[in-house]
Amino acid sequence: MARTHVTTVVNGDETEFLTDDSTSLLNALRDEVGLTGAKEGCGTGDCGACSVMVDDKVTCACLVFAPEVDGSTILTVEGLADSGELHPLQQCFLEGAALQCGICTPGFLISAKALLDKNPDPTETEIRYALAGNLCRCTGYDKIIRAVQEAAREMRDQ
Amino acid sequence: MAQVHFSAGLRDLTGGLAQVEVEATTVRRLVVALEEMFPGIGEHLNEASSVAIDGEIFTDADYEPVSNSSEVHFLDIFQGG
Amino acid sequence: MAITEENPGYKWVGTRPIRPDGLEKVTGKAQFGADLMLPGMLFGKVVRSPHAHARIISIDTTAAEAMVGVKAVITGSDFPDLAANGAHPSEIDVANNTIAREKVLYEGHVVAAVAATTREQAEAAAKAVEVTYEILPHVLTVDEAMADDAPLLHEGMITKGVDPAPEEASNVASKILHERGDLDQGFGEADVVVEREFTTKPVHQGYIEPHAAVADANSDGRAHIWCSSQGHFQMRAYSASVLGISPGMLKVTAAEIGGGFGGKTVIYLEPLAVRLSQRAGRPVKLVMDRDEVFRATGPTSGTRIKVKMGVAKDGKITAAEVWMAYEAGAYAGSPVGAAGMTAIACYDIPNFVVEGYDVVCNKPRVAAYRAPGAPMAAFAVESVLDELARDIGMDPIDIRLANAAVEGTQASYGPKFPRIGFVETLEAIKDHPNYTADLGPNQGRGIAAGFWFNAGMMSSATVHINENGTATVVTGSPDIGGSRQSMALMAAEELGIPYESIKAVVADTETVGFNDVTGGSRVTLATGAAVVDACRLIIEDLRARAAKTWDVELDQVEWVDGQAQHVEGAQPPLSMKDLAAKSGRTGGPISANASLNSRGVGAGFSTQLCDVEVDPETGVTRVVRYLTAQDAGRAISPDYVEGQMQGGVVQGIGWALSEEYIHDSDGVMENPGFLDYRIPVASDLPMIDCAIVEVPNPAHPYGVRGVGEVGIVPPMAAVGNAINDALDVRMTDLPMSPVKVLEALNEQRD
Amino acid sequence: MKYVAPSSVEEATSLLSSSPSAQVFAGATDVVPQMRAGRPAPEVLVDLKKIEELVAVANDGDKWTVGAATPTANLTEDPAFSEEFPGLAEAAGLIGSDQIQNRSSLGGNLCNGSPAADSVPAMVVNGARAVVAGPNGTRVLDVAEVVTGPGQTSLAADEFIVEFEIDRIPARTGDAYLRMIPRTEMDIAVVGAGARITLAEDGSIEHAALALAAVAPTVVRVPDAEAALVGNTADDETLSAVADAASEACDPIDDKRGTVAYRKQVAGVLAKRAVLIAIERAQQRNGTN
Repeated sequence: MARTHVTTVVNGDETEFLTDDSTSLLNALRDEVGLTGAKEGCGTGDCGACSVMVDDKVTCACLVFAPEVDGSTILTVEGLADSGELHPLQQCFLEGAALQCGICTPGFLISAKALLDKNPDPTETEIRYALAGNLCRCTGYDKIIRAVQEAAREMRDQ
Repeated sequence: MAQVHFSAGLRDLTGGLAQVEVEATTVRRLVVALEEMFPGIGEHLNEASSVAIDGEIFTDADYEPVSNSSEVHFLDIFQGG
Repeated sequence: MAITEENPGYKWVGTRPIRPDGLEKVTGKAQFGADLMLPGMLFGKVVRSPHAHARIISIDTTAAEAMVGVKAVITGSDFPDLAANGAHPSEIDVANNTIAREKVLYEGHVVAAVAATTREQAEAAAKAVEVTYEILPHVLTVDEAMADDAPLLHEGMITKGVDPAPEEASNVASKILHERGDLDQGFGEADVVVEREFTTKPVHQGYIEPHAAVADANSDGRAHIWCSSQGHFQMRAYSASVLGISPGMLKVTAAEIGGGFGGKTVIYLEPLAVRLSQRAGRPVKLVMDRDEVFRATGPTSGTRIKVKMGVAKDGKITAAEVWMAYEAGAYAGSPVGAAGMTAIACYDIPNFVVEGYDVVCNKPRVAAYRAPGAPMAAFAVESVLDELARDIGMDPIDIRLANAAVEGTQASYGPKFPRIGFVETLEAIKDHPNYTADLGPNQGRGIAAGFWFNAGMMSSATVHINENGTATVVTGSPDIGGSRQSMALMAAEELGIPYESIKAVVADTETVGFNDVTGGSRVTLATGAAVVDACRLIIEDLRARAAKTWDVELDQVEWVDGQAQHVEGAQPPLSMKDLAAKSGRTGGPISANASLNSRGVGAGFSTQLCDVEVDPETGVTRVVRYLTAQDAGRAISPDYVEGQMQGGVVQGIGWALSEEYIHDSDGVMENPGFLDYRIPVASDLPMIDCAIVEVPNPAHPYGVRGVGEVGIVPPMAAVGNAINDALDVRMTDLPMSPVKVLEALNEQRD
Repeated sequence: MKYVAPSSVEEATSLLSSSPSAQVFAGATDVVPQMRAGRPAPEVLVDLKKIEELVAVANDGDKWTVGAATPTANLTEDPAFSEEFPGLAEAAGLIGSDQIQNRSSLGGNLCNGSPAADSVPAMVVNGARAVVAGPNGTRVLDVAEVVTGPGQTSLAADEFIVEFEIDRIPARTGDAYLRMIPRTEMDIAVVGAGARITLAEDGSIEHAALALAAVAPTVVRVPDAEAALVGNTADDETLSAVADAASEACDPIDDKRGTVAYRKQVAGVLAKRAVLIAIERAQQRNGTN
């Protein structure tokens, strides 16, 4: 079957790729675009490791069919730092030891960014619920929540 | 003489003895001596046991020194996560 | 929080800098198992049994082989018959678990694998492999497996550890026994005796990264494997064994690993990927789906455990009797041995019998999971101890203090304990404000303790001094939770150069000496000791070079603060940078290797305090406050020590409240996904308060004990004891789900 | 499988009519997991999100219309809608994580046909209607009439829901939805209860609606509980009758998520609690919109 041509903006760059219609955005990003920062932890929207922003909305790339994003703007973890300068969330995750194995980290960073875009001063409870779609098995979430709190503080102070 | 203790599971091989005294300078020599006393035990100790010498647990401890005052326990091998 | 000894002036050990591999992991650059793409790479897919127990009558691969894009199809017959080669039974089990031969023993057992140009083609081809089965009756639990007329998984399995050996085969692989004193006398001395029976379900390690392996085989028989595992040397050994080749034919590169918790110390995909690559003549990637991870990889055992314990009025435990049966899954090897050794190891008990059984059943073969075997036993023992404390009106910390193992106590598993920090963890809980914090309505507080051996085993490290005086620390221990940082911190401390000047890397199997798996809480201890040894060799070398430079005797040179100093100050110091810059003139590159079989393992203890709130109308339990105190020996990297403590606790909370394998009556797993296999999410939890206790391990250069595992031992009992404190119901079956809690409350109301 | 994204309702209906194995989707939050679990992929997958009216929330003064493919996040983040129908907004907001919320929709939640769909009891108690498009134009039916059994709907293969209509909420009326899940998020309801209460001027209950999820093959209304409430206040006796009626209305199964006994008992508990929240909200909404 002929493959579908998709034109998108990924992390600020116009990006085109060919895909099967049944391919997920996640696999298209990983296999066709070569961005492997988003991970597949479940393939069913239950773990959040594949979280990306599509037109400024956080979503699980595993639940999006690749052709859906034609004309969309996509942000992955690879696009979070600005010309090599880390996003405050990235910096706070590093400084706060908010990762152990690191497989869930890209998804958490994107989800946390989506939260802080909407709500610059979230409570601990709001952070916990906003990140409930991202599973982490290593940290018990404690240091992740603290890192997001710290990043929110820094971003508000800027 | 080193004091050698057997767990309950090993006592099938020692005729029910829980403890023996053995003259040996290394774990390997100790096992050789035990094999002479309890034929068949050597293979089990080599394959399925780690050893504690004075409270310190070793795996693959063949040449670990044993002294006359040592207390030696053979333990079942276990796996970590 | 240093309890017994202050930090003796360390500059780097005990600090919290940014981890060496952090940047790659927050920017998406880190390469995990599934991230590698090679030119010409094929995608593989595994064919799995839909049946819990069946004989394979035939496998027809012709339709699959004929499909577009399909380059290779393999089955069990593509692998050597290890039994015929006289291999050790445990190796044969590994091979048969990797790909089934005569029989499938659980739903998800591999029967074949395919490789094709695209994922979709591979998936279609896997569906086209036709397997004919003769379905056999199955057993799913220890009760079913131990029943008199139970169908057998392995026809020739004779129970080990029973004298005389049974004549009949059974599903019981082995029996373990520990005993001391006189049980009748002990119970006779008791003022209160409590007897309870507990059950637990298999639970999965739940790492977020599914297993993944890429193999690239050459026509000369050599192959390169990239995989995420807890030990690439182990993967090399297992793969070589299953493939029937020499380990030297395989090079294994450790990808970053997305969690393991013991579940990635075993092998699943690697030999399949190699064989597919050999058949296809192209690189092959195999990645599991999440449901394959649940159906076919390492849960830990479901169990049935009976505990009877007696105490005198003064709180002294007079006797303990423990009977336990652990599911091994399809092949012998449940962690019942460790369970038997750890069950009552926290306490000095004069009279006890601990008896355990390793039982095979038609579920995936269990794999190590954080302190394997210990948590279920602790759930049972610590629950009973809680009840005993209530019955005699004693504080739950005080009853544990009254019986606590200390230095010199004859451990229940045999030897005398060296210096240990159990009492200090109990005191740390007692001294913490959480211990006396107010509780609201329907809230309760629970305490529990746990023990784990920790491990040493074999490690190698190489340290290179670069030409500008910076250092590269090379080990072969995959970094799951920040071990590169602890390696770099110890190297910085030893060499006296800044942490930032040190790069810690994990090398492949051909670039560094052998390392055992990253498991058993051993890496900071054992690989750390190898790093320390290598650094000390470097310093000896540097002192010799300085002596040569100054034309003085070696004993005139000491190494202080990262530089060679003349003991009498007769020469201006030579810094690491100075010596590195001139290394060509003083003997060539500066480098050292150290390899060891670790000594001085220090046992770990954890005591935990949990506050819950239970909804009495729905049975829903929420953890509202949590404190964990754990003896780290020395926290080289406190951030990641806390991370291990917190992570272990939360896995335990999941085990306590919501995680379980659910099988239907056909032996098919009903919840092979994160929707219904419920690991805790962020909104389920409070912050996890940590009290790091430091009772240095006298046998380690920095006092390290190992921190990865013991944290998961107490939580189930801590949660259960808290539920009991809240509503006076004793939960004995994990998970303590809303359904079960409400049932218990209904019974109480009736 | 071919992906198509029509830009009009007509285009979508003709696509559905042209291929017997065509399937519509909005967020795919159920479609993808079902395909991964082995359900055969349709030949044509019709993405409804590019049709303007399917992704819109509007209020014409008499009623709200919510496009069937509108991401539930749009609904929960609409302050006027959430203020008027806090129960329905909360129910919609319970469908999965924030990632899911940006994809999940009322249309998908309903047409997936799960007995445990969170938004359905909340739509039912609010009298929501589905506007269904087909080859012969549109028809309107009550949301309660759409699902006929687990995974099954009364829609023809070439029909799909365009939008939902919900009449503006009357004065002194409040809605609520509660569900029981083992965790706090990311679970399927073991029991769900939606309630809507209208109070008379004297504070007694004038009108009541109660619907339960995950306790029967489809979402069920509880007429006995509604009858017990009307004309009364939420005293202990009435609430106890509500709980009993709710438990009685259940026809659940034992499954991996819960037992018959548990579902019956907790349905009563949640029904009672949902009614109390709805009453409290009704009391706060004295005036008209």
